[in-house]
Amino acid sequence: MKRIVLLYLLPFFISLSLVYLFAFNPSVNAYFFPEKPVPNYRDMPAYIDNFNGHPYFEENFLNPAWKENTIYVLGSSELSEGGEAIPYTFIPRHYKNFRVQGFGHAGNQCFSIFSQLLANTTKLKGAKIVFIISPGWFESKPTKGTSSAIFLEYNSDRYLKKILTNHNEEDGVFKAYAEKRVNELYSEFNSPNLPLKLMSFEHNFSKSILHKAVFALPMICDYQLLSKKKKLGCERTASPAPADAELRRVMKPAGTVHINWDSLLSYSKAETLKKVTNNSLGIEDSYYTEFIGSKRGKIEPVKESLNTELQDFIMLVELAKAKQINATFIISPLNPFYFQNQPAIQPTVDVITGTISKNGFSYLNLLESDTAKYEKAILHDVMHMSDYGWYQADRYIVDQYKLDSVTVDHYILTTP
Amino acid sequence: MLPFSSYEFFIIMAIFIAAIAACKFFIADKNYKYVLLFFNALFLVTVYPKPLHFFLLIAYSYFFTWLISDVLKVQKKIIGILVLLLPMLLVKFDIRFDFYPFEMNNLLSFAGLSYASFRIVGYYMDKSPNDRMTDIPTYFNFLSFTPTLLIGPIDKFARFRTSQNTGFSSINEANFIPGWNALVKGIIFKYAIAELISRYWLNVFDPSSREALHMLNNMYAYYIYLFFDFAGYSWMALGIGKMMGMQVPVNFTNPFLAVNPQDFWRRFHISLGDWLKEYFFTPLYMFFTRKKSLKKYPLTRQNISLLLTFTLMGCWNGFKLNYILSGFLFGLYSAVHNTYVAECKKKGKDVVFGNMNPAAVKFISIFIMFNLVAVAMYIFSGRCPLV
Amino acid sequence: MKTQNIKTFFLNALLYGAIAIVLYLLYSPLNDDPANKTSSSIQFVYQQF
Amino acid sequence: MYVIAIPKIIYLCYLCASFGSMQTEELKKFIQDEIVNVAFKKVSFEESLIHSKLLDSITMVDLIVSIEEKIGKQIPQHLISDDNFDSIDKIINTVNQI
Repeated sequence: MKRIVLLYLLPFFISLSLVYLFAFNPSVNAYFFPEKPVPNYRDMPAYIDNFNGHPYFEENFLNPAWKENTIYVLGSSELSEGGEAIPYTFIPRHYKNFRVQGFGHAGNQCFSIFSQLLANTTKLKGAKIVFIISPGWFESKPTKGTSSAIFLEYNSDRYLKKILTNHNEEDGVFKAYAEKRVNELYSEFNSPNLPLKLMSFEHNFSKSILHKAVFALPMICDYQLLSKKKKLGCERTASPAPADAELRRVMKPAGTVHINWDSLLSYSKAETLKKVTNNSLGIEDSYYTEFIGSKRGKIEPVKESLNTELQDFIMLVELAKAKQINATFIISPLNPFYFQNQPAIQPTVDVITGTISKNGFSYLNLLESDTAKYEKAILHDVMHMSDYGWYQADRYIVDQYKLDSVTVDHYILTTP
Repeated sequence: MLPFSSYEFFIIMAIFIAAIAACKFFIADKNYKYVLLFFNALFLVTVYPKPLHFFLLIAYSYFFTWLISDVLKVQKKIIGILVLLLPMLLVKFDIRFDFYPFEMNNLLSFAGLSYASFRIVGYYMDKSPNDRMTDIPTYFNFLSFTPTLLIGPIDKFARFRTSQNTGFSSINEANFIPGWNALVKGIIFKYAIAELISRYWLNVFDPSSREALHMLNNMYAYYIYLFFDFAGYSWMALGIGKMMGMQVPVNFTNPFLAVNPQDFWRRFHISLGDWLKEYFFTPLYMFFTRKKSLKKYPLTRQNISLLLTFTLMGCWNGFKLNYILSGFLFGLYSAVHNTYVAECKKKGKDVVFGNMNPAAVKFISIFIMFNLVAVAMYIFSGRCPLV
Repeated sequence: MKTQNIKTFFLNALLYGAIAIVLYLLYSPLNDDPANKTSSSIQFVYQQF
Repeated sequence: MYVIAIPKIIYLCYLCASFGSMQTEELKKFIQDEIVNVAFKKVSFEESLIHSKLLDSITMVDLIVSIEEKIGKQIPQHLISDDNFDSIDKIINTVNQI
């Protein structure tokens, strides 16, 4: 026993404490890992796919200085399509002093969005946020919820640390939910960062006295490291933009013409239908020949209790309500000619719309499962909106945030 | 949290080891298995993902082993094996049911399933119809012993039980120091050497590149990386096991020095080699040897058995071309070597090397074997652009 | 026996110190090697081997 | 089918009976000779066969099958292990357990 302690454990602790001193010494660290300059504020592009590739936008996301004249559109794959009609292009070009920030790409599902918002709770009150809800999230495999890889793209350790150190009591239920979900994804993470570990441990810690006994020591160590980490300067990031930065970016409309929505819609509908000639499904020719042909899709509905994505969505709506977000929801369509059993998704969509209404938010439901009522021009493929679809969304956003009395630039519109 | 996935695991293990060692002073020697049971179950419940799955697998395998061997007394072992492997086969074949749109994988697969299945089959094969079922705590410990839970080594039941019987008395200085040293060795292998290889050699070359130099680098880097990573795990498991009072079998002894395929499987992932030999190769070869019609072709039946055994090993990794092909390749190596040995015996001399200096023969053998294994591992890795 | 023990002590201290420094250099949060970053999807090569 | 089996059973009973009276020494000698056949070495009754790597898995099976043919009975799977067949004495013990 004496031998073990003296010859093995003692050298171990000596080396451990030496390295401890060593690793938390700024000059040693500066020698091995020279500091890299932190990029300063850059203009926020109208569309950002994720934070992983653009960490300097993190601090500007929901920047309070821009609250009044910025609308955030959060969603998944449809936002990366671009085009004239997409809100983050259309609205700033036509509405004075208003910009729209598109954010998200394929796979940015409810839990990812939930966690991004939860990391910024102090900035949420009154923020104008449009959630583009894709019905595809709520059927088949995506019902498992945001994948671990996508989650990491949007939730850096800085964001997660904000969630972890948010001790506000009214956010407790949301924090606990985030911890539970992180714990479910936990075994998929390679070399998880400290906040991820601690979120998972916090969830386990709360389960029972046995869990407490097992997790207490690791958690003490990790919290210790977390506080040291800040001193090491591992969390350097860009500071938020100055308050007037955004105004420089807004396009000033040249003329003042009132948008005639009805003619714009009928025009874009006709334009979209011109591109559909080789099929009766209402899918654009090139997409049809490349991906569809004789193939047909099948909706695979999942029971509500097993549908993790639906639970995530409900929590997202509740967070929006609790934090008084000026939120609205747009449910994007699916093509019922392609998804031949599309009515199967209806019960799930009813839960979605029910949740939205129950929490006092408004929504635009573009999903139509009845092939007789479905407008073939609304999508350009099987689940992504065409210009016609987007104009409907634009009109809804404009109405919702009462932008309709503003002047408009004429140069892109060629209404008949 | 999975075993060995982050440093917190070692903190938890340190707590467990200290607690088990402390129990030695309060609890009778014969009750060691209950202490071990408590800590294994505690780890599963608190730390492991999907503990319920693991408990159900243990219950399933215990029940069916009892049913098949004690109640129904099924003579054909293969039926029992198929029943016991059912959960794993469902996962490996990725079977879907219509009522649930996910693959079965999502419901059934959980970390440690493959290794648990190895142990379940091992217990079933070793159990004679006259033996009564072992007590549940020992069976539970055998399947869920924390250090070997995820990545082996694959212990044998008899060895595990013997070791468990002397559990508390094995917690002493004479076991702790080798255990500690094994743990340190494992940490160096896995977290320092394997990580260095992975960062500065393995990941430097694009795996999809078809340039010969890149492929060679990928091939050797992967083999050496795999050895250090995997051997690191095995040494850490052995070390932690020893400190807890359990003897965990050694899994790696210098595979780079292997002179022939047989020697290789006695050095590389020894417990898997033994498992395959005992529960697959021997019964299969026995089956062929007992067949009167095959009496005249000893070499053929040996080689077919070898090929089938290693192809099965490939299938076990998953029904993918790269796994099956690498398994087949290992089978081929063994069959060729077996034929060579048989020829040597028949002719009474070394048919390839003749009367060459034994040291030179050994050196050449090691060189050839190292490269052959590297090729097979390269295919196994799925990083080979040609497969 | 005594000198043997002292030798073991210093050898161990040296070895553990060296390991700890290597581990610090490899896994320090300041080391921004891609392998040191949190990533997703775990490979169960060993489970399958 | 059962009719065909009857002579077989009678034959087996005969073999069992003859095995009972067969000298253990005879079997030992037989195994010793078999080992010379498969491994080209004459071993004593206590010498290690498997742990000493004299026999590998192939030669071990060859030996087991020839013992089975000699005694006319199959050795069940659960008895086949390295420890049970490590020396001629141990093999005799194992065979007696059937």
